[in-house]
Amino acid sequence: MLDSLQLALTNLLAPAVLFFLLGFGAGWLRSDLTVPESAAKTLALVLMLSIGFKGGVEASKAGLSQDFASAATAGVALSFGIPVLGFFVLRAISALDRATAAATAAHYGSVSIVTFVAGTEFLRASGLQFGGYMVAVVALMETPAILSALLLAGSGAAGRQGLRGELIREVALNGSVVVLIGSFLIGAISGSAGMAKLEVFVGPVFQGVLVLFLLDMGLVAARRLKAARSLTPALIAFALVMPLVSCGLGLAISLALGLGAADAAVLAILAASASYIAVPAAMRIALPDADPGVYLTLSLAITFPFNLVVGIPLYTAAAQAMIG
Amino acid sequence: MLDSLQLALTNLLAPAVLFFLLGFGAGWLRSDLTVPESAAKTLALVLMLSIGFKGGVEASKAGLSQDFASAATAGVALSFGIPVLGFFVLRAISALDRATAAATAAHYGSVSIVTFVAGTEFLRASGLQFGGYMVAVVALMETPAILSALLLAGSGAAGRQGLRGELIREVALNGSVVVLIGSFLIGAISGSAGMAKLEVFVGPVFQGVLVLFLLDMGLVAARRLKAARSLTPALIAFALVMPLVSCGLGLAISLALGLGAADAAVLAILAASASYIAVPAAMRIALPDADPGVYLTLSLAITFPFNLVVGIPLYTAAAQAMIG
Amino acid sequence: MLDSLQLALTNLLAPAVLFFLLGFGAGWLRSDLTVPESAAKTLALVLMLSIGFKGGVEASKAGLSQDFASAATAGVALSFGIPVLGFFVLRAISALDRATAAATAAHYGSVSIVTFVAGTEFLRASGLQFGGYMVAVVALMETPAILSALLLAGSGAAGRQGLRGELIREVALNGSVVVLIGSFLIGAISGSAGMAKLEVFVGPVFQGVLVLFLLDMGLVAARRLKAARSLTPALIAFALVMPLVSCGLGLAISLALGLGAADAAVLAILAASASYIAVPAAMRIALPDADPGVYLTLSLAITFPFNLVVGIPLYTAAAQAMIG
Amino acid sequence: MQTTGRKKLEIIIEATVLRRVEQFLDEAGVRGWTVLPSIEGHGSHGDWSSGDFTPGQERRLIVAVATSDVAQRALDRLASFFADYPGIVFLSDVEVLRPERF
Amino acid sequence: MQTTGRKKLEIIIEATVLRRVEQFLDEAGVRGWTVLPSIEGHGSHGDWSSGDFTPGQERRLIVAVATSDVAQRALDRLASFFADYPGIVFLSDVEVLRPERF
Amino acid sequence: MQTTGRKKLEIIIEATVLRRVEQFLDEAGVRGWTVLPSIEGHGSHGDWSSGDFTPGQERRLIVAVATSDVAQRALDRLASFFADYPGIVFLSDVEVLRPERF
Ligand SMILES: Nc1ncnc2c1ncn2[C@@H]1O[C@H](COP(=O)(O)O)[C@@H](O)[C@H]1O
Ligand SMILES: Nc1ncnc2c1ncn2[C@@H]1O[C@H](COP(=O)(O)O)[C@@H](O)[C@H]1O
Ligand SMILES: Nc1ncnc2c1ncn2[C@@H]1O[C@H](COP(=O)(O)O)[C@@H](O)[C@H]1O
Ligand code: NA
Ligand code: NA
Ligand code: NA
Repeated sequence: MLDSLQLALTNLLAPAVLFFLLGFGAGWLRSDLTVPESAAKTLALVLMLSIGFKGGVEASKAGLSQDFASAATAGVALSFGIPVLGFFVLRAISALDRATAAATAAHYGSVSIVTFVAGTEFLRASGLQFGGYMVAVVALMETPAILSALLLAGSGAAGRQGLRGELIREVALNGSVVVLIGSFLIGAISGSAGMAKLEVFVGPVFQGVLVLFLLDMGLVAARRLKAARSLTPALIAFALVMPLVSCGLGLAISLALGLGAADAAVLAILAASASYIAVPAAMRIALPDADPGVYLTLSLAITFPFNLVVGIPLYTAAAQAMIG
Repeated sequence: MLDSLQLALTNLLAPAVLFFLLGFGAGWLRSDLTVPESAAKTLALVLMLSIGFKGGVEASKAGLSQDFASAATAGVALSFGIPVLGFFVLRAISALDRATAAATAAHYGSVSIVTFVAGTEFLRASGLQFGGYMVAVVALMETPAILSALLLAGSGAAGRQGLRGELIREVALNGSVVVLIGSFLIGAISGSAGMAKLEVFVGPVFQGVLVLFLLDMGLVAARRLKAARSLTPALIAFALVMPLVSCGLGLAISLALGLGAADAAVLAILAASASYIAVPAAMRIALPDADPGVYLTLSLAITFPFNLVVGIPLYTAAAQAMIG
Repeated sequence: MLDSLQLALTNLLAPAVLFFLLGFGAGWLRSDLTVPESAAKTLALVLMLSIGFKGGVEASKAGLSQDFASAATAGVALSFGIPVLGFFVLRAISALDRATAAATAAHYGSVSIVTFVAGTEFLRASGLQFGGYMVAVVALMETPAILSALLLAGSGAAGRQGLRGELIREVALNGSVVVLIGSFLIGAISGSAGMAKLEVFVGPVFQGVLVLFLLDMGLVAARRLKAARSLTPALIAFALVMPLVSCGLGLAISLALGLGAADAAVLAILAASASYIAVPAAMRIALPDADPGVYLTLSLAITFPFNLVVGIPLYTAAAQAMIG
Repeated sequence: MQTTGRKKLEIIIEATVLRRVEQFLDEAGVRGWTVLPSIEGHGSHGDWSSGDFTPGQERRLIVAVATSDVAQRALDRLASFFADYPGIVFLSDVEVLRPERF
Repeated sequence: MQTTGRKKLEIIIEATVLRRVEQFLDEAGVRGWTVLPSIEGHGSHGDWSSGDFTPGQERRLIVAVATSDVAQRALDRLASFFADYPGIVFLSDVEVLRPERF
Repeated sequence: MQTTGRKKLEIIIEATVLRRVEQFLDEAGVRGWTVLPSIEGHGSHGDWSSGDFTPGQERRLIVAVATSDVAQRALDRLASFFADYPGIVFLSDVEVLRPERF
């Protein structure tokens, strides 16, 4: 327990977390600090390319394993299942319309890549060794939640307006999924020869990219929180409690499928994380009536900071307590 | 021969080539993946700055040599000559108007810097040592082809409209030439003291920049190919066969001037490569009637992928067979 | 003396200075070379983040010291005082209106971060060891000059139009100050554990970012100088002599407060440098009537190149002569 | 210089549905258009900014000059699209050179 | 499709005072607007470019469609603002669908 | 607020010839203009996108408000330029404050 607290403090003092807090503070005080939009998009691309590639190289070293199959099954099940739970909870505790509730629930079923990155940094600092294939699990968990949400909402707009093609592209071919899976495969194919070339880029350079991106996330999260108009106490509670519930589900399924503590911790972190790039983009097409003021604020401005600062060490400690 | 095939396979499995293919696939399937425009321009700048600087440092170590003079002569001759050949071939095999044929031919006389970079990576992987001055040859080969094209087309628009200044700037002072030559000189002046500072940037960081840029080139090439409206079988054949002819000319002249196998391979790769940044920009001013739908599609969407995937190992093998 | 000349030459041959000159030459000859706007902003952010972070880590190692307090006092006094001197000189030697004279003077009281970076690179190359806390002094010197200028000009526009909030944000919370101080604190908090992660980013990658940024500064400075319409010989003389006077003031106060030669050299460089990011932004709000054609041209297109090429070695030599 | 009256359509929509709206313009017979970026906006659904992380929510401004008939046809198609998707459109009079191009 | 007349306000101001001008629009009753970036400009105070290092000097173009009354009210407020701060504004006639939204 | 009628010129041209067109405007007596970026476009010569690697092909939108006479003069000069270079121009009526500035 003392050890966990110690680690939680280490997490809090990591540059990445501190830069997020710097951005959040600057945004909250309405500093004119900004990260140019195209830089933020490029940084996000570099993050995804790097973790995909590193995961692929590691996976190619380890070979395919039963653990990968188990983790993938667990991840897909969580991504499908969490939105269903989230949807009914949201409808019960708030006055959100059907579309907004479904769209919000989809965010919580899908994953946040930066939360994953911060989580894996923390696990490494804690000396926990998870499988390289977990990157592939991240990619697999991005989209099932979107399908769940569409079933829950009974979407019609995209169909009526001939936007099926756009919708499929957003769901199956959205940029982050393509880069993540593509880089994973490239890492797996080019292996250590490829790694020799990209080592510095996906390693130490990546660390700098990460702090810049988190600085920007802090700015955007704070600005969004300040501009939020439709937040109610029930919705705030949802954004703080739902990750805990999802973490619990992630650990339970990990235990059932016999995953190790490190993989289980990653799965719990992924389950608890909420998307703020891929899912919102799909929702603008599939459920244009859903209110982005709700789902983006909850996912980006409440759940993300909570997971980054408090959640990651908590879920890891829980995984070690239950499985380790 | 077996060795060459082996190396060709190694080329195909290099991260840079794989990221190009990833981008190409994503673009072809109409994924919404994009590299922000300003990022792509910055990446291009970094690539040119890095290869210029590295070339300058190497050249300063080696000193001026007869080989540099020979390679420069050969490069300038190729850049002047190839467009003449290309022009008459295009007029014979297609219905392209004079301006479009001349503009297209100019692209094939000039060079592609990314093809050069990919080629030098391949040569290094193959253990072939070429001269640092070849970077200066790249810069020298950029513009003569444009002058040839202007003579062939009998351009008048820029003159009529008082755009001579703009044209001179595009031809002699265009960004890529200035950065390439400038960085080469800076590398030559600051030598190993300068290299001590920039080593990581122009080395391992450059590798990351290269894969990102190639990812974007894949996206743009695929989108351009899909949108192409004026492609005919004859034009496609031109884009695939002209590089082979240019490679042949490059090797012949290298043999005549007594260049070594590695320098000859670089020259062949440069001869075979087609410009897609500097030349199109000059053509928009000099020959505004020429159709960019033709010259950009051929150079960027057909010849560049062909050279990257198949051409580079082929030209290298040919250089070794003829000279090595 | 000979030694100083030697070092001055070394400064001139550093890649950073050479890339500035390359950009300046390209801009002067009206090459179409450009660094995308959003890239330039991102590069500036990375520079500030890196020097802030490095300074913080170094300061955390050294602990708080009397020297920091002295340097901070000297810096704040210079930032407040220099604009007063500058204002009366400008009013005496030129026909500038009150607002433009005050705004221009503010630029000379505040500091240029890139001049600071180039200066510290030069000091390191010269083997002079200054305190990590000097980064905090940079941040402290950014804004007092703005307050002086407001008192001198008797600004009213921002008050009349309800822009007090914007003005406070520009003065106290402007992006560069926030990133600089924030990164300094993060460096101080995360110490060597944080440095282990960001070492490559704030070290060798930073060097590449610096040359790119200086290339862009050269382009912008040359273009601004060419477009300048309101330059008079008296104003040009001001932009060249004022830095020398400020350097003298910086050294005098350093001597009085007992600072070491290296810290005094940094203070002299800061005193001599003129802002071109933070102060102009504040002046657009506080003194909208002041002519940016005057203050930006003097600070960016004359004083900055002068300091970069000639000033830095000169001020360092003076510091060593007076204090060393 | 002789100028002729035409209509300018300006359409503000989310980036996500740009392709679809371009298709409408094409179907309505609009022969050319230019797409401009935008930075932020305010409306009945609150504020948005291009600095947010949601790619699709960014707005694009399409400018298209066309004959009155073609503009009217495009408008008809857009009106029903805007029943499902957010977006605004406005029309104004412009004069052009070489009217046969529009 | 039935269209109704409205006014389009176009305002070119420095990025620095964007928030303030948006506040005027809000106070005048304007219900929506879109902000576009610009790259460079020329005027009585010389040239500016977004490539310069001065963040605040960059211009923004605000496009706002509103009723004639609301536009007039916004104009009044802007006129006095422009006594202190540089900026230009112009007004034109547009036709819109669903006029109740503006 | 009293407004006065002026003309708004909107010119869409390739980035490459921007300087030249600005020179025409200057020669015609236009006293100010603002240049906006654009992202992509469609026309009789196919599609273009700012994501392509060809710097010069990107389009710029120049917005210039001027008196009717000055606008007419600019139009004359542009018409002959557009014989050689691609580009479109359209003119519309706007009302401005402080008419002496335009
Ligand atoms: N009256 C208007 N004038 C200009 N742009 C508008 C207007 N109304 C809405 N918009 C744009 O359309 C977006 C969505 O509008 P809304 O659906 O009303 O929130 C806004 O954020 C603006 O970018
Ligand atoms: N007549 C005009 N038409 C369009 N934009 C203008 C006009 N006059 C000024 N501007 C814009 O407003 C900025 C400042 O104008 P000025 O205060 O006259 O220098 C210029 O740099 C342009 O971006
Ligand atoms: N009617 C139009 N309305 C708006 N922009 C146009 C129009 N026609 C052409 N353009 C723009 O001008 C570019 C070149 O047109 P074109 O020469 O017809 O291919 C197009 O790609 C568009 O960006
Ligand atoms: Na989740
Ligand atoms: Na070639
Ligand atoms: Na100073």
